[in-house]
Amino acid sequence: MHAHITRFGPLLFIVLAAVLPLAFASGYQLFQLTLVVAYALSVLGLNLVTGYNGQVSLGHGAFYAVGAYVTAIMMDRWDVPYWATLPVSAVVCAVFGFLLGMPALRLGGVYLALTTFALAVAVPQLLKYKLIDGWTGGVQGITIIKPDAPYDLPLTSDQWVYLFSLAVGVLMFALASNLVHGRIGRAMVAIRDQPIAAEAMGIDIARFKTLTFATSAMFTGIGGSLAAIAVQFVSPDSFTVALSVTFFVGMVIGGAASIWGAVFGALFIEFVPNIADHLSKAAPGAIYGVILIAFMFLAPGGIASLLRRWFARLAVK
Amino acid sequence: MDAFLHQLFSGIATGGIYASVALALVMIYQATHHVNFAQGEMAMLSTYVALTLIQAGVPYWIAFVLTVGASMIVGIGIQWLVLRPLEKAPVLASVGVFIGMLLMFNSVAGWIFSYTLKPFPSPFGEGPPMLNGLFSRHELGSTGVTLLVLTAVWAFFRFTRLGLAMRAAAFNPISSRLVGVPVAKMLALGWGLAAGIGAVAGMMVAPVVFLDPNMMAGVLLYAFAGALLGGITNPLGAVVGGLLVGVIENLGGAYVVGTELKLSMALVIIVVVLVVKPSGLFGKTLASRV
Amino acid sequence: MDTENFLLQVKSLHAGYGPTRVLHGLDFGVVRGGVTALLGANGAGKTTTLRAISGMVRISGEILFDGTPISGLATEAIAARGVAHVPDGRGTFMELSVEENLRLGAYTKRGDPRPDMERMFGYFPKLKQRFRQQAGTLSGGEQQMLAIARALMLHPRLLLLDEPSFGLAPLIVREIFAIMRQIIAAEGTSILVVEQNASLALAIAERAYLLETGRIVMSGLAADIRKDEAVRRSYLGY
Amino acid sequence: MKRRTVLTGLGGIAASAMVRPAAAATVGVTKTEIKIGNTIPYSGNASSYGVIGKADAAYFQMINDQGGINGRKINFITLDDGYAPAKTVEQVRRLVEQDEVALLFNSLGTANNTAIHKYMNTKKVPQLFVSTGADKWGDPKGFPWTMGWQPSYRTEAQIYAKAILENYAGKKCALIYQNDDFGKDYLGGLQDALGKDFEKHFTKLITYEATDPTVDSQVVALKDSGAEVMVSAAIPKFSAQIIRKAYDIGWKPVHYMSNVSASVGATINPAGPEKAVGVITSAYQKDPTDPEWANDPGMNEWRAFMKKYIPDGDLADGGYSFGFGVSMTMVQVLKQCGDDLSRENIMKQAANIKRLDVPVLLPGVYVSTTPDNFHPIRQMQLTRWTGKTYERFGKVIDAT
Repeated sequence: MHAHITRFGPLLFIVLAAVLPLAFASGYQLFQLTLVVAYALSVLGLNLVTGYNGQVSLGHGAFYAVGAYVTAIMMDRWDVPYWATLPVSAVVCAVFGFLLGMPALRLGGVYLALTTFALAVAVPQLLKYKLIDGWTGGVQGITIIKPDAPYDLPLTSDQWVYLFSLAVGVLMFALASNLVHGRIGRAMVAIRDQPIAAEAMGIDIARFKTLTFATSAMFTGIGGSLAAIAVQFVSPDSFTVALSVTFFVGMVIGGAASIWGAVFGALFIEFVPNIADHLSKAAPGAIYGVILIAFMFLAPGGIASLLRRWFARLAVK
Repeated sequence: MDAFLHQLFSGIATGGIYASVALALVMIYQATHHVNFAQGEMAMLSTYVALTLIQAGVPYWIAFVLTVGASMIVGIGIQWLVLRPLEKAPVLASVGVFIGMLLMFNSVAGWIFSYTLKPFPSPFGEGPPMLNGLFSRHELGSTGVTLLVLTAVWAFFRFTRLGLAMRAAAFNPISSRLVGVPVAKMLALGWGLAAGIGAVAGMMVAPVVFLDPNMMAGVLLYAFAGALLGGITNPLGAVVGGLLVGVIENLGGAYVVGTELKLSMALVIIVVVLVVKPSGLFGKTLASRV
Repeated sequence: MDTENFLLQVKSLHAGYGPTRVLHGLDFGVVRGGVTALLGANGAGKTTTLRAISGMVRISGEILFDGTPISGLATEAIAARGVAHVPDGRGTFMELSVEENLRLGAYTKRGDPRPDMERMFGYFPKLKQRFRQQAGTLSGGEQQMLAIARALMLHPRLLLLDEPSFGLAPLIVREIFAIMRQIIAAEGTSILVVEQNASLALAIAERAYLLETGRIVMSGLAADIRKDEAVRRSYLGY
Repeated sequence: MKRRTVLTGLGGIAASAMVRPAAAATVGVTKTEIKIGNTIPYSGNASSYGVIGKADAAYFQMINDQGGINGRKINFITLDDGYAPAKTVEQVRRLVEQDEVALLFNSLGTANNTAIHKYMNTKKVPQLFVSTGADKWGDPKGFPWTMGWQPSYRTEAQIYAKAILENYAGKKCALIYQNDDFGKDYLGGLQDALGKDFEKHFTKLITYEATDPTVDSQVVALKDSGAEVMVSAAIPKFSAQIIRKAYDIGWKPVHYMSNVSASVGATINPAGPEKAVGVITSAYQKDPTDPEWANDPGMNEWRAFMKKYIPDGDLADGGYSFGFGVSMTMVQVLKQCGDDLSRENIMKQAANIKRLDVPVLLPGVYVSTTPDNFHPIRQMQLTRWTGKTYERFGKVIDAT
């Protein structure tokens, strides 16, 4: 029984995730769900490097911004179709991640965390920089056009963008799942937990860490691309340090070193602020903070680890 | 030349601000091995407390002492009530809590004290700038206070039994318990001291940047940068790092890359330094034989 | 087992980690002023026994230190009563200097630690040379010496030693055990030593207990146990 | 008085509305209610603007307490967007598609409104009186469903440029601006007004980031440039720093300061009233903290409102009086609509405001729009800080 759940669970989830919103969700809700997919990918990217590989990054908003801008610039300046921007975005972000990963290698723990945090703070001003504002639109940002469903499919633009994002999301999640459950994933975890033993086992730590950084950046960048397509707008001030912190919160809440955790984390960062806003106009930030702290008390290892424990208990019974 | 000196000294003055907050970060890092992202917001709240006291007619230095005392108690309280229960949880959970506190404190401060910018008095008085106009009285005074706090922190960690025990508790809690160090109390005390130092920093920063709930947002980042540059395990390093960041940023912004990129440039310099010397200019590299 | 002869008395001690039980009712004692050895294979529960005494794991049963119960006390409170514990892996404060490590050892004793440090340098002259050096840079043997010295700074009435020979070259082990003999003679400390290397431990111990999968399977005077045929074959290897 | 003329003038429109049956089916409007949506940052680093949303909500509450508009109560739904454009899009789509508001009112932030600009105009939902001073909100041809309220930053910068040409021609000028759309609009306005002479006048341009802790270094550099005239496009925190630092280093330029920072409470007092003497800004609102308006009937109306509806609100915060004024404009539009609350008519009325005097605006400054002019407030007056109060000088400048 349990084995069936683990095998068919994801498949069932995908089918439900595709069908239910198409049937019941309004355009606005589809938009929210599209953002959830984008956030989930971004959190997943962060999770690969921080959760699995133990390199704490507080600056993943930078990769998200790069992904979003690559898509926006290609669509706006060169009329490239939205879907064709994704592979480019993936490559650009991976390269960017690789380059950043090289110095990051030398920095351990808290030094890496704070350096990436500083990067996140610097992102808006880099995007505004005058030498590139011919591409980025400077402070004004870029407005792009939302894609319609192809082949005269009877879908609204929102439905199509959601399905498209979901498909990309599923693909990337499957990729990540294979990655972390295979040899590479074991190496990543080994580097996190037992760096010396990992080295002794012949793992090239430096190469692995940079590659993990690059892969991570690629995931987050694709998240940014999807978000740009859905939001139809990018601007430097869309990518403040708050965004990086949000992804970090998503990872911690969802569960570090968990593929599914990224989904829970994304749901949290998308919907909990709305709840906080609903509860208090006076200080929604305070409510959000309290909810966040409460979650850390109830599920210090994240929602994924909480659920895992519950399922384990159910299985024992 | 005159302009260069002005830029230099203005950088030192700003760097002094970073240094004072960096000290609080080093304090808490030494004591708990955490980087407290809510440190700036705690300092900001402390400063509001001080302002409330001063406006109620309490003389500055009494308000100063009361605020530092109250902040220490609150810091200890936070550690005891919020962080101690998470001691066995993954480190990331604590970071989540720090972020939660950051959001919470910021929002609460705006709610209670409003977002309007408020002037905060300087204990060093108004009056003509000193040193040929290079330093204002407050800049001079607050730099002095920062150096005083630095000396106190350094001496505390270096010479006192308690300071040693706090460092030990952070490095190796299990061994510390085995030699009789009450680790939980040390962590709480570390929080208390950091909150107290933060309060001092807040009261020194506020006359310069003015008091509002977001007062520390920008400062905290540069304080991080300073602590990184100097080495987050070393109080002296934090102060030198903070000053250096202030000077680099000012001179770089004025003469090299322009103001649009001065933060990015400071960042690049820090990364370069860290790549060459991974634990900062003054940080001890952990050399261990296995 | 009585308080007069035994500084530490352990009665039906159960302990474990989470749902895993490791110790299943141990009864033993540490003789006053002498060395008691706890022998056993890897995973027999030796380290857990020491941790139970120091209050580092949850236990049931009774632990009397000099006649008064210490079970349930916090680790630091047990240390403050005069129980020094050199844990597995030695518990060195790698980032701190040798001096600071020693000062920490004397944490529960107020007052000037310098005379005690001098006393330790008497036993371990090498530490004096390394006085200002970061402890992490010491060799394994030096770290073990530092760990023992740190524990002795407390003037402990009971010293718990977890595998002092672990990972050290035989020559250095011999040196350390020689110094330990001196210390026993000079300080009058009672010692509970856990060892895989049974022959070493039995050579300095007065009493010994043999632990197998969380139960004591044999106890007696060290001299008797050394002669036991089964022990000889399984643990002493000759 | 004026209100009556407006109302009589509206008779015809109201009559024409009655013959249109579609009016009853208008989205967001029932016999008893008009639904209005809004987004504003209540959380995040721009949450200081949250007070505007609070003031809007309180003003509509007051209107409802007075019986509403033509028998309809206003149902004001204001949502937090944390100043993040993506969140603004989400919240606005919720308001339009799920809550089905009749219109969006006073959404805040340039990037945030840019993100929904196209959406609102495609959906043909009014995006009225947005809280941002960018120029692009007054584009009736390109974006007929969007309208600003406050004078645009560009207009303000042009006023400074003219004043500089008139009074300080030939002097070296310097500009310090926040490195974002707000600051760049001032740069753009000055460039518009001075054309190719811009670089001749402005020999030093310098930026700061909103995340910078201080701008001391920038001020030192400005002084070093030898400029005798300075324009500053900064928010209050940095304006106060600029004023103080310039004073401290003994630099006394003619200082034109963005009216975003005009507040006595938020800028002048923190900087030190004596250090700010001579600072020139162009105002359109009455500053609640300026002693000149301590007994002003218009401001007293606002204070009475504050006392009753936002008793714990900070009276020094200009956000409250801004919200009061902009909400009053909204109510005027709805009154003009009569019973035809179709989105088309709401937009039509918004584009036909005939000189509405708002008590929190300076004498001579008023709200007016035409189908060709979507800049509701266009008048400003230069004003100079004397040490105790602002002193307006010169004529009210109409930038029409």
